[in-house]
Amino acid sequence: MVSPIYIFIIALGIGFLLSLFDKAGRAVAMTIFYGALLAMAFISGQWLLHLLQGAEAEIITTAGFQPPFSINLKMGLLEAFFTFLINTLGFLAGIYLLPKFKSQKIYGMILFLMLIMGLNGLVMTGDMFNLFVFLEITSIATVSIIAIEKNLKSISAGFKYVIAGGIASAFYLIATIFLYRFTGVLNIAMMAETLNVASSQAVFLSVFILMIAVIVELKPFPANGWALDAYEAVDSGVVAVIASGTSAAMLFVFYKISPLLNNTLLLTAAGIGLATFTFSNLLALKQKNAKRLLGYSSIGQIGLIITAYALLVRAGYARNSEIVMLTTGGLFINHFLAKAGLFWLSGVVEKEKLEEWSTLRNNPILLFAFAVFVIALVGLPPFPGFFAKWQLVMTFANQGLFFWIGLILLGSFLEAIYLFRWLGKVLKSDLKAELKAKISQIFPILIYLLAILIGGGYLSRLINQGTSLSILYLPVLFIVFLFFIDFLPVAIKNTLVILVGSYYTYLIIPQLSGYRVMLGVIFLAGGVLLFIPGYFKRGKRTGFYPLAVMMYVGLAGLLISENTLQFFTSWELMTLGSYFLIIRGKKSEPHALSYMLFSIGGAFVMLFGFGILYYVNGNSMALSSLGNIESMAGIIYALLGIAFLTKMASIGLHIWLPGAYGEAEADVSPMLSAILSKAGMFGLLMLMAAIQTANLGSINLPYVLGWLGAITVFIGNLLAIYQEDAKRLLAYSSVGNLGYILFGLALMSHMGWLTSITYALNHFLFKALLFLAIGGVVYRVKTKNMYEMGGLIKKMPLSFVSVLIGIIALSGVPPLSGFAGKWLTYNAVLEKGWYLQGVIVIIGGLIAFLYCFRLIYAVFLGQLKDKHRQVKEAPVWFLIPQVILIGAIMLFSTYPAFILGPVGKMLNDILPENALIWENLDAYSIYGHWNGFLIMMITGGIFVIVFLWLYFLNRKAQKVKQFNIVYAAERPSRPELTHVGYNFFAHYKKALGSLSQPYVTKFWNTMADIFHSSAGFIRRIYTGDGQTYILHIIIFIVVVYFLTIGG
Amino acid sequence: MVKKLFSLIILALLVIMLLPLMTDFAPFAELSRVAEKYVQKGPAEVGGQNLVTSVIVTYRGLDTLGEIAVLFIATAGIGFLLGKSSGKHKRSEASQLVNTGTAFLLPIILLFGVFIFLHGHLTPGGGFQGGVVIASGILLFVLANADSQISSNLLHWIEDLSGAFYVIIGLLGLILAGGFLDNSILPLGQFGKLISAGAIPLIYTLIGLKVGAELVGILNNMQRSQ
Amino acid sequence: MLLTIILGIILIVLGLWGMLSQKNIIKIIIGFSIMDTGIHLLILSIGYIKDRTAPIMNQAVQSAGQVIDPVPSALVLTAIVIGLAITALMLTYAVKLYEIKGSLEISDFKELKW
Amino acid sequence: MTNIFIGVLGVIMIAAALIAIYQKSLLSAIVAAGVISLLASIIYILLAAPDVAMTEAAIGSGLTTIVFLYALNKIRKIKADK
Repeated sequence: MVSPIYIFIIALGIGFLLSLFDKAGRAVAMTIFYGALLAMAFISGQWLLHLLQGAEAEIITTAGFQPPFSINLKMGLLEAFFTFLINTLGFLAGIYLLPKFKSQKIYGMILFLMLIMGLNGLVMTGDMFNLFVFLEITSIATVSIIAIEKNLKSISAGFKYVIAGGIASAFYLIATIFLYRFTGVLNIAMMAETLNVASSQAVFLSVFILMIAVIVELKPFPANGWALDAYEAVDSGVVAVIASGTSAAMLFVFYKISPLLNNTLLLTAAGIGLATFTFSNLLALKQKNAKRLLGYSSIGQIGLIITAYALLVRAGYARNSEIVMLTTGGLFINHFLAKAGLFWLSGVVEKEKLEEWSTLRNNPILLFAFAVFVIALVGLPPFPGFFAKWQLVMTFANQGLFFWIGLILLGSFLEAIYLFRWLGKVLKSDLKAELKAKISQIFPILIYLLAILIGGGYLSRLINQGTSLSILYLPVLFIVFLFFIDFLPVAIKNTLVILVGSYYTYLIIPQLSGYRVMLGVIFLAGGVLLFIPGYFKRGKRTGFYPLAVMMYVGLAGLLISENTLQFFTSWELMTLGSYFLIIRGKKSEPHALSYMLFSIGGAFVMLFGFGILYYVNGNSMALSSLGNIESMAGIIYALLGIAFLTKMASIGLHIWLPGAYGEAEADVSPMLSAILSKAGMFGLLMLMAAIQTANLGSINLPYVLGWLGAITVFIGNLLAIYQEDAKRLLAYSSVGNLGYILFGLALMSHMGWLTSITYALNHFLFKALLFLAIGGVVYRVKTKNMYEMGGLIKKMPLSFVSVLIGIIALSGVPPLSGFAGKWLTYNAVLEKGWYLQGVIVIIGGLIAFLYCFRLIYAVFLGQLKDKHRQVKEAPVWFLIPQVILIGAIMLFSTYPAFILGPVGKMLNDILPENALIWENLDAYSIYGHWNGFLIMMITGGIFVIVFLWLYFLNRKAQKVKQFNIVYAAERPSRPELTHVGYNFFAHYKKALGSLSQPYVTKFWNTMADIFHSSAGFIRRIYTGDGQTYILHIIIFIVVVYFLTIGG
Repeated sequence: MVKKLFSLIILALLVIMLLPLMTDFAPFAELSRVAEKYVQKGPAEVGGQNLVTSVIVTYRGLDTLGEIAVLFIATAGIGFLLGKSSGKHKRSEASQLVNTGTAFLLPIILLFGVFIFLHGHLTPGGGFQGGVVIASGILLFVLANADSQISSNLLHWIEDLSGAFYVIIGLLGLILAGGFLDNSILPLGQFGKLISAGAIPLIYTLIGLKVGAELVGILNNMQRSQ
Repeated sequence: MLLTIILGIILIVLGLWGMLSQKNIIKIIIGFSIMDTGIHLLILSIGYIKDRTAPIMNQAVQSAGQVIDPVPSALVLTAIVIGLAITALMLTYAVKLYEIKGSLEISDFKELKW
Repeated sequence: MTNIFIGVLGVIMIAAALIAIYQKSLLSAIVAAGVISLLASIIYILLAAPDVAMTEAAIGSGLTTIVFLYALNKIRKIKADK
């Protein structure tokens, strides 16, 4: 083993001599320089391996004396890990900066080497004053190397940085000497042994000053203006080292001094961290400069890590216990890799504004890296931050720290807002520019990309002993595989996905039981079916398949989850996949964002709920424990319920849906509407089956859900009738339909659930059918506005038939399956006695006729537009699934018992009062009976008679030519005015207009405004004046002190 | 004005905060645990009369190495910040008086510097103080000799090599004696004599050279840039 | 010695006051260096023990009861040199800022904010 | 006796500090700051730390002042060039 001291010997020795080597040629100096960095990384890596195998930590004494008499260095597992991270970062950042080092003075390399050495020292030294020396080495080297860019911004940021660092280290020094007075040693570990923080006010104050000095170095809110300026202005290669490397070392310093802190001080640190996390993310909302945004995010992440660490230690977990390492370590490594990667990318992009990063689209690999880093920062699977955040919330919940969880989730949500807004802009912005990426820049980014992917997988295995995530491993591997073969043409990938999907369906469905079977069929068999239209696409359809499969993997994962972690991971995978599907639409960027925000908000609420569940149920992650909650059931119910309702787009949480469904690609909309929305339903089923009586205070929650469902039916359908956009019409219709499902579930009766599940299947069938048919039409006529269509029945007869059958099924008219749903609903309502809600639902159902009707006549009947004369029938790949769906609808309509019978049996375990009795094909309830077969036969017979009658009559009818009708005077200025279907229900709008006002949208917009304007207001404290920043630091120190001793 | 008043209030609060450090505090009455050992064993273990030197060079040698590094970084940083040396700095020709004075004074100043750092283990003073003296001597020399290219080259060599030798001596401690920067690689010698205390005089010489060269480097870099 | 501790803290606060009240960058750096001096004084005061001499073990001084603590002295030595390095670097920044913008007013450098 | 001496030095140091802060002329301010260090080094001798006193006098007082003056000189040169 090479002694760790050689890290310093190499760095110093070569650092001192580098300018002499430079005289022999820059190439010589550079070779030696990179050799030194590599050697440092090698030494720490070697120790990391050695210590991982269980070796003892190495204490390196200097000058041949034992501590506390001489300065000692330590190389334990954590030290090895941190120095390894720092030294590899040093090497990679060195490569990133290679072009600059080559052209600039030799000083650049010297300073860089010293900086990395200083960071190593911060990690390894065990002596308080020696720590100060390394602090200064790091600080001076950082400040000096900032001058690698000699523009005004960079230099003024550097000056603010050096002043702030100077004040922090001054306070550090004051604390150090007093602690030496109190303990008689400078060795940190021994100091901690002998020091009694509570023994006197002076001791407490000294420890406080020490802590606050270290925290100031970690850039707490609001004493961090200097750091933000540096993040914004300093060269990307350098700032990556500051954001990741320096933060890593300083966090480790905090870890090292933490044994000195008592519970009061730990709480103070946690509070500072949380305030930093929340406010940084809030202020970042207003940020338009990419690097400053990353700065805010960095500072926030560090704050979160401090909070997590301080609270866990305060709660009694050992400083190096597994839980602490998993949570803070996971958060840290996530931040470390992602932030360095993003800062490096900022140097490749060389653009300040967020949307200008869209140049990354010129390079798919870098774009992928960008997306991965951003998603990792938000804390989505499968990245380390996700697992760490999960573990953190569970552990906090275990300690009853719900207030902290709430604020952490709020901060995380704010972070998600700006990060996903950025991601969306990058994916969709129209700006075009060249992207020149040097290989020296790409290489480090790729390494970190790889590291963060591996890190996530590694952490996922650590975090769940006994509750393995293995159910997701193979599917996720398949997703990865799909990323690798993404260069293949659509036909191959589509076939592969359909084959593998079918096989997976075949494997999974038999494992399911109860209502899960039903949803399994919808999710998986339905999913495979809806891949068929994919064949109509040409080319590669880059990125579609891995992400679509990710959504389905998530959906399947929900069904087979046994514990909350599996469920939550699946939920997030599904969300992530669907987000990328939605954002593929041409104009879908804002809608995808709003979808993602509602989803993430919902997911965080769910996480909170699972946290409480974990707390209530004695640290059980089993989903089955939902069923035996002793206390707080109401809160868990409400939280999980809200989470599921976001996916079901209940009124109030629906504003993302119309845009998301409406703007998605032709074959994506049916996936979203017919399949994805059922995820929320599945969640509700699971929740309601487990907690059948849920009260929040005196409020009966299912009763609330019932009202919510009824109103959703009504408003959703009402809004649908005013739409001119065919796909949005279907989208609003989906809102209403999902309201039905919610209403049925909320009834909490066998009949209600039967209705709901039947309706879910039905909705899957007809909504998939309608979206496919309309999607095919839109694909051909290139517009979604119905007033630009018309008379397409002759051009697209098959699509017409599909839409016709779809709307009959939707509107609940006999003979098709929708009628069964209606009939069951009425029975269930009567049984429950929710008459008022029932009336609203029925009126809502009547409204559905209005828009259904429009789909037929505005699109297919009337005058054919001139420009549509050459339109062909929809592509065959759209028609095939339509035929299958029609077949299924017919079958279900004729023999409802095939489905309803088994579903009723499934429900018997949950809601035993089986209210529907089957006799052959007759269904009996206490209110009457119904025979699907008979209805089908009778209606079919009537239909045939009418059809034949019309057919014979029609032979005598005179065909009217289109231009037979002459306009009286002039041509209308706007084409839509010539269309009879335009604004067709204007008169209803007059009557019911107040109901269709976008109150909900206004509400959410106001919320967003409040956040943004408060961010805009608060961030004015960062005046840019270096002196003000000094004042901030001192105010911060004083105020925190008086807060600490005061409370 | 409001800001100043506010700053004043905050500083007043800071003073109130720091009060316990003055009121609730008793100064050392006895040596601390660490100091006790240094005083008791130091002369025997390290061999230097001046315990401050023993502490600086040996017990806390890593600090001192770091300190050298700080100076080194500052020199490099200032050179880096102020950009390329333009070489257009024209020095006015030094007067006869300065030249003669330098010729006369320089050896004395350098000797004095060397004296200070060689006696670091015996009397107050050492590498840093000696280094400053040497630096002032070199500055005088530079002032007198406008042809500074040679001197700056020489300075570079001195600066880099003395630093490297310091690290090497430290390394020898690791290999030959108890640990990095152990001074007992050379015999401790007779207590109180010039050639004693192991490698301390050697280390202090190197420190003195390096510090001297670096201090001159800082001033040179500040002076010469464009 | 309490007196010097108080003096040290006064100098620290005065230095901070200089940094907060003066707009000129050079003045701010002067404030910093006054603060630094205060800290050095503070550190050294901690090591002082009444009526003892410097820790130089020559013929006159033989026992541990006669000398002051050498550790703070050693620390201050290091701190002084580091202080010089930082001050020099700050001044270089000041020079550079002046070179770029022709001003030494700290409030003139507000390009980065929010 | 020592205390009185230190007290007098302290008063002078505080006065020098105020001069350093409030003196309009930068040159005087720099010199005043140097005086503080110089007086501090005298106190260091009284605190039985001759090593530190030497260092403070040489580096804290002497060299720091020189660096300040160099910087000031440099700024003047830049001003003149403009």
